[in-house]
Parts: sequence; C-alpha cells; structure tokens
Amino acid sequence: MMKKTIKPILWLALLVILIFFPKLFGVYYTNVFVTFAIFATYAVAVNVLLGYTGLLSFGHAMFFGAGGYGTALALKHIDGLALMPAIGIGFLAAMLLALVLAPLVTRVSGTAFAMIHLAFGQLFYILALKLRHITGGEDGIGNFPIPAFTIPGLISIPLKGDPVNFYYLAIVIMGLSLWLMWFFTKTPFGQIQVGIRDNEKRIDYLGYKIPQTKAIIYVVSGAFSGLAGCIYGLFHNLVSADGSLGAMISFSPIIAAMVGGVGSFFGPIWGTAVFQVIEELTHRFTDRVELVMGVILILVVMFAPSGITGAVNTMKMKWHAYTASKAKMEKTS
Amino acid sequence: MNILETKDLHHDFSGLKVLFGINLQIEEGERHAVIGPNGAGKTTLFNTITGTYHPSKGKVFFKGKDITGYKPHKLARIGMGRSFQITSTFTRLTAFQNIRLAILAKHGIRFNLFRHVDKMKDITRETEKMLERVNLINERNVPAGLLSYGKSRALEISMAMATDPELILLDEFAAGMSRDETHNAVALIRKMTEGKTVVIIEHDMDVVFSLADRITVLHYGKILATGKPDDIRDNQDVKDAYLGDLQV
Amino acid sequence: MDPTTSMYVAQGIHGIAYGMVLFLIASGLTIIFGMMGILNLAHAAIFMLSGYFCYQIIAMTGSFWLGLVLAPIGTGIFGIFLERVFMRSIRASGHLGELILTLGLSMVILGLVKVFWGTQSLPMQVPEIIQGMVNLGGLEYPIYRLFIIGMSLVVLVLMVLLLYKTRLGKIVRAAVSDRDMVNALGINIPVVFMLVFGVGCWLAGIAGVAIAPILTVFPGLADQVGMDAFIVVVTGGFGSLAGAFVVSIIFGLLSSYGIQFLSQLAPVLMVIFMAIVLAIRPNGLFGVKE
Amino acid sequence: MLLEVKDLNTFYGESHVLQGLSLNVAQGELVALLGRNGMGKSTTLKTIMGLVKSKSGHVIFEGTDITGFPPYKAAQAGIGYVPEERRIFPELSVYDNLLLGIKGGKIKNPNDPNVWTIDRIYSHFPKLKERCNQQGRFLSGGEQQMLAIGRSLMGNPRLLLVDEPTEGLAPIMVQEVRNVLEEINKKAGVSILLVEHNLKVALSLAHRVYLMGKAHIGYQGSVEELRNNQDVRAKYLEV
Repeated sequence: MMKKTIKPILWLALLVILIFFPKLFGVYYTNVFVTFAIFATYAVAVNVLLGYTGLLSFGHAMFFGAGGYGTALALKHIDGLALMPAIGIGFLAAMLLALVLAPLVTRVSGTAFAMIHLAFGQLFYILALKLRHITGGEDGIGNFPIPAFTIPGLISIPLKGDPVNFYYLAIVIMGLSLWLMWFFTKTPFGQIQVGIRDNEKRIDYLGYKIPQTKAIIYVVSGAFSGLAGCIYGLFHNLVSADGSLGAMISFSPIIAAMVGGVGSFFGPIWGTAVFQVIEELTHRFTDRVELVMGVILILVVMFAPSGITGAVNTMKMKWHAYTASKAKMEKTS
Repeated sequence: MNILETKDLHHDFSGLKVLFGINLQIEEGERHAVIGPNGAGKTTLFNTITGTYHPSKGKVFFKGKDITGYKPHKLARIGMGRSFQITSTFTRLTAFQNIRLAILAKHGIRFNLFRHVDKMKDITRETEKMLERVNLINERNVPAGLLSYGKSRALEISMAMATDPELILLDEFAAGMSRDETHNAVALIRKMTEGKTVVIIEHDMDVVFSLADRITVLHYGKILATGKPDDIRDNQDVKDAYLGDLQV
Repeated sequence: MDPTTSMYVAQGIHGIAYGMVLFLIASGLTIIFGMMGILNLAHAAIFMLSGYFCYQIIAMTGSFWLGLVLAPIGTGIFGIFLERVFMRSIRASGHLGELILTLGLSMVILGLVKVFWGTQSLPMQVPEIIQGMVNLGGLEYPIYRLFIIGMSLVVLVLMVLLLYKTRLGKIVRAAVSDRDMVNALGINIPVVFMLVFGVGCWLAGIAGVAIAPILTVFPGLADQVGMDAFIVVVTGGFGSLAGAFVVSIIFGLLSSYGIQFLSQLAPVLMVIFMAIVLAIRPNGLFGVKE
Repeated sequence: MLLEVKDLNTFYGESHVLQGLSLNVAQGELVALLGRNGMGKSTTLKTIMGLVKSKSGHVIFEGTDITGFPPYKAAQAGIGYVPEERRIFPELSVYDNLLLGIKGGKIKNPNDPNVWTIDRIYSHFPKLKERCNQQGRFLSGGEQQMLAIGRSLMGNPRLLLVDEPTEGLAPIMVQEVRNVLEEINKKAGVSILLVEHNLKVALSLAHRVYLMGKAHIGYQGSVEELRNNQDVRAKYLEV
C-alpha cells in the first residue's frame, strides 16, 4: 500500500527537479546533465541488445554517428529544414543502417557478433575521416544551423546558443525515448526478446522466428542509439569522427551498462551516472580517462559482474533474509 | 490414422551412422515410448523429427503431410511440441513468465509492440490456470533458475504442453528426478495429455510401463521391436539388446 | 622490368610482408582462442607494447638486435602474468565477461603506455645492414621489408616444428579438440594454458618489433594494425591457423594494392571482404560450426 | 583397499546424480559397475577421476585422499581413464596419441618388463602398430577403443577406469576387447573398475559386481550370487 502512494510522489518530485534543474544548478551543470541524459539513453539502447538479448556490439558508435551525421548533413544542405524533421532524418539514418546490416549480423552471435561490429565501427570511423568532402574529415561538420523548435502559429523556441531551452528539448526527447524503450521491453515482443537471451533454442521450439526477432531488436537498438547521437550532435553543434564515431563512443555505453548492471533496464542509467562522475573527476585531476575506465572495467568484471543493480539486489536479498530471520527469532523467543 | 510417421529415416554425423532406416508409426491419441540402450539413437531420432537435424535420407510425415526439414518454429506452429532431456527453460524469467511465453506463442502473439503484456488479462488468466494445473502456482514469481529440480522439470514439461500441441515429444522427462518426483511427473503427464498423442524417450522402466500404450525399441539405430508392453517384456531380442547375448 | 610491372611486384612484396606481420599477431590470437576459447582483445595492445619495449631497450643499450630478441620475450612474460592474474579468475563468467575483461586490460595497457612514453610517434632506427635498397632483377626494393618476410618465415617454420614435432605442440593440438581428456592423461593443463598464452604474446611481440621501424611506435598502432588482425581471425574462422594464414596474406595484398588504387579507402576493402565471407560462411572461411 | 569411494554426492546443477555412493576396489581386482542407462555409472567414474566435482564424500586411492584433485593429479596419482566416447585425439597419429599418455613425456624404466612402453602396447595391440602413422580420426571403432586403452596404459596406472568399452562394437571386436581387458587385469595386474552394459562380458571378467539403481548402489555381490538371483537382475538390469 505504501509503495503505491510513494511512487507517484517520487515521480512528481523527479519532474519538479528536472523542470527547475537549470535554475537550481546553473548552466555548467545543466550541460553536464544534458550529456548524462544523452549517454544514459544511448547506454539503455545498447543494453536493449546486450542485456536483454545477450548480443554484445563493439561498434554501436556507427549508429550514434549515423544519427549525428544524418541530422548535421540535412541541416547543412537543406535550407529552411525544421528541427523535428531534421531529428527524424538522424533517427531514420541510424535505423536504415541497422536494417541494412541486420540480415548479415543476425546470423552470427557471441564473439563473432562483437568482432564484426568492431570492424564495421572502425570502417565508418575511417570513412568519416577520409571522405572529407562530405564529412569534413577530422574537423567534422560544425556550426551548422540549428532551427528553433516551432509549432506553426503557436510557439517558436530558439535553441541555438540557448542552453536552457536546449536542455528542455533534450530531456523531453531522451525521456520519451527511455519510456518507449521501457515499454518495448514490456510488450509481448519484449518478453520474447528476454527469452532469446536466456534460451534461444526454446524460443525456436515455441514457434517464434529467431532471426526476425533479433533483427527487430537490433533495429530498435540502432535507431535509439542514433537518436542519442543526433541530440549529441545538436548539443555540441558539431559532429566529428572522434566525437561521434570513435572507439570510445562504442565502448563507453558497454562500460556504463556493465557498471550499472546489464540485467536491468535502469542499470545502464545508474552506470552512466557513475561513469559521468568518474569522468568529471578524472578530467579534473588527470587526462588518463582511458586508464581509469579500464581499471573500473576490470574490477567490475572480476568482482561485481552483475554491476551496481546486481550488488544492490544481493544486498536487498540479504537484508530480507536478515529481517526475516530476526522476525522469526523474535517470534520464537 | 497415424499422426506421426517416419519413412526409411537415416541420419549420420559426418560419416558416423546413427539412424538406419527408421519406420516409426505413432497412432493418434496413443502414448508411445521409445526405449533402447545408450547410443541407440533415440535422441537423434527426436532431433531429426523435430527439425534440429535434417535427416540424411528418408521422410517424416505429420498428419499425413511431409514435414521433412521443417524448422522447429514451423513445427511448433503446426502442432508439435517437445521437451528436452536437459532442462531448457528461461532461467531468469519467473515460472509465470515462462508459461506466459508459451501461452503467447499458442495464440500466435509474436510481433505485438503496442500492448503492455501485463495488461493482457486473458493471457494472464490462462497462464495462471496453467500454473494451477501443474501445481506451480505457489512458485508463480520464482525465477525458473531458482526452482527445485523437480519443479523446474515440471515447468519444462508444462512449457511443452502449454502451447497446446496435438503431438508432444518428451525426452527423458524423469531424468535426475527422485522416486517421488518421478511419480508426480507421471501423474502430471497423464492428467495433462488426456486425448493428446505423446511420445516419450525414457530409461526408467517403471515410467515406461506405467505410461506407454505401445513401445518401440531402438538398437544400433534400427527398430528392434514395436508392440504392447507385455510383448516387449517377453521379446528375446529386446532382452539380448539390453543384457548382451547372455544365457544364464 | 618496366615501371608498371615493377610497381606491381613491389606492391605485391609489400603486401606479403604486411600479411606475414598480420599472421604473426593473428596466429597467437588463434592458438589462444582454439585452446582456451578466449578471444583476447588485449592482444593488439600487447603487440604495440612490444614495440615500446624494443624502443626502450634500444634507448638503453643502443642495440636493435638485442631489442629484437628481448622485447618479444618480455612481452611473452607479460602475457603469462596477465593469464595468471586475470584470465584464470574469469574463465567461469562466459564470453561476455572475457571480452569485457580483455577490453579493460587493453585500455589499461594503452593508458599506461601513454603515461610512460607519451603520445608522440617514436622513431626506430634499424642497423645499417638491413637498411637501404636491394636490386631484385631491376627492381629497387627496401631490404628491411625482405628482412621482415624472412624473419616471419623463420618464426613460421619454428612454430610448425613446435606444433608438430614437440610434445608440447602435440599437447596443444590435442587440447584444442579435447581439453579434459588431455587433463585426464595426467598433463597439467593450467600450466600448458599459461605457456600457450605466453607463446601467443611472444608471437605478437615479434610482429610488434618487426613493424615498428616502418610505422614508428605510437599508441594508435594497436588500433591500426590490431584491428586488421582481429578482422583476420574473424574472417579466417576462429581457431583455424590455416584460415588465419590465408586471410592474412589476402589482407596484406588487399591493403597494399588497395593503397595503390583506392589510396584513402584501402581499409574498407578488408571489411567488405569480411562481410562477404561471413555472409556466405557465418563461421569464417575455415571455421567449423561452434 | 586400492580405491575407496565413500558417500559421494554429486550434482549436475540441481540434479542429484550421485546420492551417497560408496564402493571399493581391492588390489588386482576387476570390479564391474552395472545398471541401466542414466543411473550415474559414468558420473561415478568421472567423479573419481576429478572430471566432475562432488559436493561431499571422499575418494581415497592407495590411502591418499584425492577428493577434489584436478584430473591431471588423479592421473599422476596412478589412475587411468578410458572414457565412453573413447575421445581419441583426431588430429594426432596413433603413435602421438600413445605418446601423450606417457606421464611427464618420459618413460622412467623402459627396460623394466612391468613398465608399459609403446613397443609393449604394440605387442598387445598389433593393429595399432600397423596403423601407427594414421591420424586418430581414421580408425575404426574397435581400433579407437584399443588405442584409448593403450593410451591410458602408457601412464602405468595401478587402477583403470573403463567406461562401456564394448559399446557399438561388432561381436568379434567385443570379444577382442574383452580379452585385452582380461590380459591387462590378470597378466599385468592392473586393477579395473569397469562400466559395461553387456552382462555376458561383464560377468565373464569381473570378480565382484555393483548394481546401480537411481544415483546409488542398489546391490553388491559376487558374480555367482548375481547369476543365481533372477529378482535382482530383473530389478536393476532387464527390461
């Protein structure tokens, strides 16, 4: 009973904090939060594949980048393109890429799946560097126009150079994406997806088609990764090979998911938060982010393979066992 | 009418012959046991029928239709279900969610992305009814991986039956069970398969003789004998196959 | 030889030299994978580390030859250390855990290298005897690349001898197909694993030293060459030495002729080749079904 | 006692496959472990060998507690294992397969007539000599069985665990394998714990038998006693 009344209150509190966040914490932390929201969404999108279906991709940066480059190129070359269609183009670009790759990658699994993505990720990174006339090479595409968010006849909210307005746009889109992905895992299809992770053979014998199912999950994961990449590009008003397609862009959501716990939907979000704090701190004191991340990864795999949420769950179970045994003791005495 | 028939079925693993011309006939509505010493090819026969392997020669017929080479998901959709020798459930899903997946499959709900599955009342009700029938309702919210061995075997069997297939193949369902658990499982299968056709592979002779209407004995990839339990018990070839050609 | 032909021949030899280096890296990866089932993502970092070891040895002693011999040995010992401390504790947690762990190791190695040696390219001088050009029937060709081919061939022959003529090699070949049975014959499998891991890293180390004078030593070496080696292993088929060899040479040639004709986009060819192979054979060219 | 197994409990996941199993083998004895499929005979051998870990109980070999030893230590202690699937190394030649059976890679006293050498194996199994350079995968079932036995003998075990040696063999090969096991036991004095489904073979070789019911020993006795006890045979072995 308690839980039922507390939950809406918590959500309301979260909403209030999100609305007043820029007022409360200032522009710097508002921007930090936007980065967090983007990478949290991205990590959840990667985990839809990794945690829910057991497919590890070492090249999701290509979707993140496809979203970013798609939107940036559209805004640069199409005059007068509105914001929402531009974001839509980024989303669709990533989705299309996933659709094209799906027939190939859903035939393999395990190590081969991971390595193929590593190779494709690298391929797109190289392409972005070399096809200079399209992508701007190492400099990337910068300072492209960012239209205002408009509903014709109603409102027009300028975004370029206005971090607070951008903050609201970003958290609405990211919040919506997270909700959609969450709902996705709760549909009958989402159940099949979890089934594939646990026992592919059985899913087959229940009458579900494996490759098609995997392909849909793959496309969903790719498309939302692209959406995150697209907002990221708009946020920085820059899309570049290193910023959107580099190997670390592929690895960081995996690390976040591992740290937070791949077994739960919200785990990657906690993981991203930890990741952000650590990155913020290490940046301040050293530039050895890679080294620190590597050490964290090793420690997590060796000592807490189910991540923060796994550790919390274990503690919860122990606490329940403890209180239960205590209650029993009191009863008998 | 035979619901399942194999004609001259052969299978080999890269040259190693496992099945030599199996002509199996399963009558509609019967409970049929396939027995035989280790390495006789029983599980291979199951796997060849249910689409894990493609037979190197021969055909499989289901309700008169040639289904040779059908993939497992296709066989499931036309009414064939199976369980596995090694428990094959979704370990991180609860017993409820396991059964629900089978129920969803039964209703052909596959690519539904627009409804919250917990809010599908009919499915929930049907799943709970199934859990009650197989005595797993108290374990409703326990992840399958944490069930006791007997309970997880029961879940394994009920998943095969929850899709409501016309023909159910059970591969050593009593493997690793204690006496009591075996006894319960036999009762469960009797109850759940009323009016259905069941084929079992089994080593436990008590189970075989208490369940089967007819028995087929496999030996070195060939059918040695088929018949009523009493005939099989008295068959000299079968005795020899089990004990070696021993004269005591 | 007319200029066009000699250009083709020169690029061909270039390609074979690069292919041999790739094979040295890929063979270690392949043996480790075949026997232990681990795809060691840190292998590329280990390959790069050997270049730094060699650079350091030259800086301290002034002898390239000493570096050539000692750096790979150091790398092999480092590999044994990794196997004992990290790999062993992780065996139970499955492929995902192994991939993530070795990814973490590779990030740490890369990070440490930057701490000790910085991020700039470190040039490496080779002794005069293997510098300069040689005349091959009218074609002026750099001696050092021929030296790489020669050295790789020697290592290749040594490896074949090791695998087919020594007891250790036979144990390794037996263990690839049935680890537990080898164990049940009284052979200490954990020690064999350790040695194999060491040898695999030693091979990568040789490649690292061989490539250093051409590409210089820098942290990006791991990504640049290592990535090619991973693609080789995936395309050739996990655990297949023959596959690794064939694909290494193909990739070497693709890369050198690719640079000639497509200049910028040579690496794309390899990924396309991989995609085609995997579309037809999901387990790689010489791979068997898992 | 050469081998004493006390109260073993082994699990596969949740499945309790050995439930308090005890048995023993005396020096020079050939003991048969019989029972229907799926009762846990192979698991018993694997647990003794250390290929499967037991949850509780003890395996004592020549007075040393070897419970929980990894397989290579059990082998070094003096136990040989001939698995049901033979598990010949397919890529290696017959000679190399035998070579890997030598502990530490070197035969200590090659001139001692009681020590197994490759030549001595060849004299017992002339077929293997004929095919010494062939790869293991090209051998017939019977030859693979001979090789599997020969390979484990190369380690000079004092106890041999043999799992279903006649399974899938033609009658003439069954006879041959039977004779080989007899020779090894009688002439060479190697103790054997034999799992065998062919009752005729088992009873013609064994000194004593254990019959396994589900996950435990249901009956033990001499060969004579089993021959005369139709009830026990019906209960544990027959259809």
